Amino acid sequence: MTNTVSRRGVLQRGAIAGAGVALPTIFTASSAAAYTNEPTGGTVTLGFNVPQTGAYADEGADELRAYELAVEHLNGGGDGGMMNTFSSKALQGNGILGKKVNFVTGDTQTKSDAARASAKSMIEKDGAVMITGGSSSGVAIAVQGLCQEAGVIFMAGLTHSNDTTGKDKKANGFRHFFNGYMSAAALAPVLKNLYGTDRTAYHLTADYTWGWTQEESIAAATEAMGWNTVNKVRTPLAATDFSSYIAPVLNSGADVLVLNHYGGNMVNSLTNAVQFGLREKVVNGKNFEIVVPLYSRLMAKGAGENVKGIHGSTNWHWTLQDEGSKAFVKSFGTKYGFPPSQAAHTVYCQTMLYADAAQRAGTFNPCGIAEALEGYEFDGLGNGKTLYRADDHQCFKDVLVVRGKENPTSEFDLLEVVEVTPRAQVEYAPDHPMFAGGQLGSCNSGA
Amino acid sequence: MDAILLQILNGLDKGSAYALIALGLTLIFGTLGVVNFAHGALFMIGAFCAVTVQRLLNLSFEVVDPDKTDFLGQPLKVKTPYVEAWFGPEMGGAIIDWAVPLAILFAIPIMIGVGYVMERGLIKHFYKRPHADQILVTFGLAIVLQEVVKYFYGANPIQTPAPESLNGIVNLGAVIGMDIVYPVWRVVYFLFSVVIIGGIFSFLQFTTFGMVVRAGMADRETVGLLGINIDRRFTIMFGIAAAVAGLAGVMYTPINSPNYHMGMDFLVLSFVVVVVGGMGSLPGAVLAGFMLGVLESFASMNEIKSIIPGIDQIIIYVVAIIILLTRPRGLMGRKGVMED
Amino acid sequence: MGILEVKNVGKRFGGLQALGDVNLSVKENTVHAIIGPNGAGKSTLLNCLVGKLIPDTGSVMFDGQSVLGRAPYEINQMGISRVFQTPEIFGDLTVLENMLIPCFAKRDGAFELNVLPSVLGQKDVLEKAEHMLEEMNMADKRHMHAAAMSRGDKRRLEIGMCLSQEPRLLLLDEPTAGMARADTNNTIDLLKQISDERDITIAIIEHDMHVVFSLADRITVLAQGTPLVEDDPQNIRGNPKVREAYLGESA
Amino acid sequence: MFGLEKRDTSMLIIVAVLTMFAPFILNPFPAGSALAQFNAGYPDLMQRFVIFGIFAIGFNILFGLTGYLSFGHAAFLGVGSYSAVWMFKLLSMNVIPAIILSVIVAGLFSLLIGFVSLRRSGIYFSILTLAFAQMSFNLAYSVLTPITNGETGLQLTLNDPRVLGVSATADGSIPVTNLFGMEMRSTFELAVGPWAFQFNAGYYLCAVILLLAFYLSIRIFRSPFGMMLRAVKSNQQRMNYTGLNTRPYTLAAFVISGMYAGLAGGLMASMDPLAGAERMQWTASGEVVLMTILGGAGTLIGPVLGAGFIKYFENIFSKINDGVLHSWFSFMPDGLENAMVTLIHPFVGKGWHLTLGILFMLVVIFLPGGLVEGGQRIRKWAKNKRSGGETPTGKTEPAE
Repeated sequence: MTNTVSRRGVLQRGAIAGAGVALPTIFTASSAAAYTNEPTGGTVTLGFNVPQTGAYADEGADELRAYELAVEHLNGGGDGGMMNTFSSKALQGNGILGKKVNFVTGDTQTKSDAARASAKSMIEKDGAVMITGGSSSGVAIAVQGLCQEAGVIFMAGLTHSNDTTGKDKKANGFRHFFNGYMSAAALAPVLKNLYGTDRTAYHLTADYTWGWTQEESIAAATEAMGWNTVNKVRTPLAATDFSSYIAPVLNSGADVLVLNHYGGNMVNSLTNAVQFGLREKVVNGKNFEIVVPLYSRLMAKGAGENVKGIHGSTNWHWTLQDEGSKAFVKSFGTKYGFPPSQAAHTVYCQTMLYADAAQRAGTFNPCGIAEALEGYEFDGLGNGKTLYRADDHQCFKDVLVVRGKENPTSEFDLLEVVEVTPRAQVEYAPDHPMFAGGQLGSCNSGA
Repeated sequence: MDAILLQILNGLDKGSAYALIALGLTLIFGTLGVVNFAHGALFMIGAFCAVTVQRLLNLSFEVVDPDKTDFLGQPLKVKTPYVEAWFGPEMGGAIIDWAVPLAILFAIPIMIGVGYVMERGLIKHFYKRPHADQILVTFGLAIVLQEVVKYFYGANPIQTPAPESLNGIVNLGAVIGMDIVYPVWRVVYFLFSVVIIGGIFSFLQFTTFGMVVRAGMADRETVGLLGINIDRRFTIMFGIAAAVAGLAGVMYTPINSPNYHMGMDFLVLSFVVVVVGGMGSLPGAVLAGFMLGVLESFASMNEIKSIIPGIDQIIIYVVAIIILLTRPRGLMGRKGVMED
Repeated sequence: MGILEVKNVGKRFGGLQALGDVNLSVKENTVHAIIGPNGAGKSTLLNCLVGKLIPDTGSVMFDGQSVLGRAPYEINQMGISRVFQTPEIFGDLTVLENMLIPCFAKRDGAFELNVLPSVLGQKDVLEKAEHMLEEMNMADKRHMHAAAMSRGDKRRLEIGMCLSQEPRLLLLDEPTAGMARADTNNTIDLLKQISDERDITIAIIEHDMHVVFSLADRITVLAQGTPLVEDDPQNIRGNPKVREAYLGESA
Repeated sequence: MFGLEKRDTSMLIIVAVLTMFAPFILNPFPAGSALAQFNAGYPDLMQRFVIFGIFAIGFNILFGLTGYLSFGHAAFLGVGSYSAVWMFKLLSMNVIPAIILSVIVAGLFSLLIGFVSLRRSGIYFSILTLAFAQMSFNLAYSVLTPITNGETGLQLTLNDPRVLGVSATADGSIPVTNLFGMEMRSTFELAVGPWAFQFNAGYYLCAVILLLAFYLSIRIFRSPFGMMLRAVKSNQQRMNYTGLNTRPYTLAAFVISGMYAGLAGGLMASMDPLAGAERMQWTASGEVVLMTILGGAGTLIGPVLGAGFIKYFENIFSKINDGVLHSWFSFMPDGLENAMVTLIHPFVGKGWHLTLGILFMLVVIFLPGGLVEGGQRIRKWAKNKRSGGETPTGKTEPAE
């Protein structure tokens, strides 16, 4: 008996143990591997755990496309994408550490339980050394915890809650995506310029942890610049018709509505808000405004016309004109025929960053990789100079403030970048109260 | 005061959707004795009829415009819908604008057809099977239907706006000297559901067909003994129930962008509505639909939420429990229907 | 003093006075028939006796104890068993299991959390059930699904189930309704045999005069919710009031 | 043996053999082969098979015997999970107290809900249980976050005040769940040629508990109590007029099955100390209903088969992506290979729901008694074949 879930990958084993061995060879994992799922053959397996069913299935599908593209680039296929613009030149296009990159996929169903089950099967059955993906914070935190226990690296996908690198941060987990605090810090100055300092905000918030952290962040940032928050209303996750939450806004005296919603919730609440004529309303002598702090192009598409002129923030957008973004859009667009979403971008970056860290560390050992990522500063992945902070494994980079475009030229051209808020403005101390309460702990390699 | 009136309106509007779905569900319960877990999927298919009509009207031919470029830097292909090319941009644009109302015409035959095929092809064989089997097979069917829709339309919500002229707001309170602005389309939706509900009731009340069906709901065997082919009428009733759910879906699309799992979202609620209304009672289903809609709206008012936090999350279930414990067969249920 | 004493029982349903002022006394170890035209209130009266309905007025005493306000299962445990118009048996269970259930109810009472022991280990109950099946001439059908039996057999089984509880009062609600003549005669014979061989009181509601006059020691005639007359069968036959109210119209 | 009839004993032995040798049985394909994708013999999935098996066995005691269709049983599983995780956080990482507490809490919770819901029958009962469970889910997801940790799910942290045990291990990790020192995650691996079999401590704990749960369910089925429950399903009226009070019988069945659900929830948390609110959602309640009906309601082994069937599809089919498909058909000419991939693509990976939906329909249409009936038909067919195609005996055996 050993103390770990460590074992060797099934796929890798195939390469070395092809010929029948006459006698059973009994061994324990710890004697065979230095860390969980140490790749011993010519390949290394990554686990892409994304929502394939449920409301976020399209976002998950886009993430999968980006993963496949990243694997292709890592293995030397395609045009290399952002590998060419990446500031680190460690990757050679011959896999990672000379091993060909394989991948397995799974369905998180956007449920913590299912996501953990899927990640576990990747670790236990397929021998994945790294798990990545996801489209919600609940799933990210749940899977991050699992990876910590199992001794593999977790490269978070789309997760925006402060908690992922706040109170629920883990030594084995890394987040490239930005968070609620950063959204607020980036949005506040823009909102101040646009709408002034004498505003009264009304928050509608999805009633679960991500919504709460974003609400807290936005309220704090806007109040700091003089806004008044008249009400913060929690809406049930299962709500589809938000009319009864929008109606009280009409006579609340508020002149700004902040929608702390994502996905289907955001599409519906924004649609309902526009239906009720909030856009045309004048309150306190000012035009009524709606803010959607976390934007995504896929959601904007669902809300259609209603997003026009509405401000929010996003991690990345395909219209960016830096070399990295252009290279990524080109290689994604050529392969799939449409531009990538921010979810696709973040997971592509995460895969590249992981591969690069392994290459630089010279090992797949999670502790080696974590060391290589901690405090690592890089450029050329579409967000400008970016830092993977050692204290909480959060990436710090510029944040985009975007607006729904008035005259879109295509079905993908829905948002326009209003401002690129510089990294310095969205940084915060690791012990900031909104992120306090957790510990990274120490890295676990499963050995 | 106007805040309360506004919430009543919201409640009636939500209630319209509940009532329309529950009405069809009750018709199927009452006439065929079948627990139809695929009824939510019929609502969803209706909504996607609207999406389909919108897509069909937007079918375009492409002309390459060398002056503009797309996101990859290649010449942009400019799309012009055929409808606009045929009828001119003005007329064509108007037709596209009216996609959702037009979809009603499209949805009625489709939904009746879907209902007919479902009943003859599948449900028919489950009349005498236990309710558990009916649940399993209709649930399986619901999954299949929504996965098929997902395969063709994706999982993301798809925006299907109301016609421009019905997209604004209207001040309903002007008559009584109050300021109650309300979205036009929601008023349309409410009126539409009233018409449909009224239509179904008068159909059942005043036509011989309806009388036979009502008699069949009360006592199937006796009606069968009279030599009336009740099964065929029930098949038609199934088609009508499907059409009602489908139309509810078509008209709902401008309120909330449809997605493939919207049927499942409504399924549980509409079951609660039907049962609270009382099994086998059409007026009960309608009454419960509107009642739960209004109560749900009230529960989401800040004044109420500040007294009982989270009440809006559970109000429907609390009300369902209270009603079922005080009135054993829901609001207007008949004895012995689905009680064993 | 009879084993069953019904005093001044009245029951209204909305505007309908189903039972007016019913007084009835059933003597121990007799067969007492309650007859009357349709709508006379026979079934309402029966339901008041077994706890399905609670009368608005009056009292129902069984062996000196009031049954009012008690649930049907409690009244059954007091010693009143009921046979229904259409046989109520456990259709999904085997004949033997049907017989076992009342035997368990007799032994263990209204509820017993008998989770671990096997049914087959309960020798006393098994023996009793088997014995009862033999008595009912159904031993050969013991592994049959009860629902698959003929109506006559179902009726027999139901009566057997009731008897296995050793009730002191057996209530029968038109036990031969809808039966063929041969089955009816068999049932009459069975009931006669039961009444002769056992220490049991039988109250029977019946439409069929042939059955009533073959069995009853005493007859109460009910009309419009009130007892018209209570007497011996031969006197009932000759009673002009009864003739007018009941027999007259059917004769 | 064990106070069981011969038939039941042999079934128990079969189940015991199957569970004990599951690491072999579920791993029939050599690693690296194209079909290795279908191997299910890894700890997490094997644990899920038996845990959901326990859940379904318990549900079947209520639904299969009494016919009362609860649409809220997931709530008890969820409550069990939460109790277990709290036990890990506050008391000790040993799974025994956690499992005991989860069974007790689920039992009390089901007593409360059962007491209220069983005042009604039929669909009214179903909707009452559904309403209670949905309330629990909605509240757990939002308002009750301090107890349940909402969306993320309740999990262990490095500063849990564990009374018996440490908050964090020496190397700064969260301690792992164990049974008197034997870690639930410890896995012993046996490599035989190209095969790799995994023997996981947690799985074997679950398997032993499954056997106990299964044994107890046989005893319940064969007991007077079980017979009474079947009588409730058959004819409540006759029950009442036979001097039997149906309420305590149904309530006892409800509580027993609630405790089974709590046991499953506690085990789930013991294998993986996280309790997510989705465990209580109506879809989770619906899942156990489907498992039971699919396997064969009212039969002993059916629910376990149904649970395995659904979990297999969820975990195996959802992982088949186009890359895997291409590797299967790579021996074909390119055009044919692509055609095959295109053909199968909608049914696997993100389309696994579709396959499951179709199979639900096929099973219920062609095998009204569920998977168990399928097994019986095969057995009958094999028997006929062996006996040289003689006419089958007319006697139908009760489905077991």
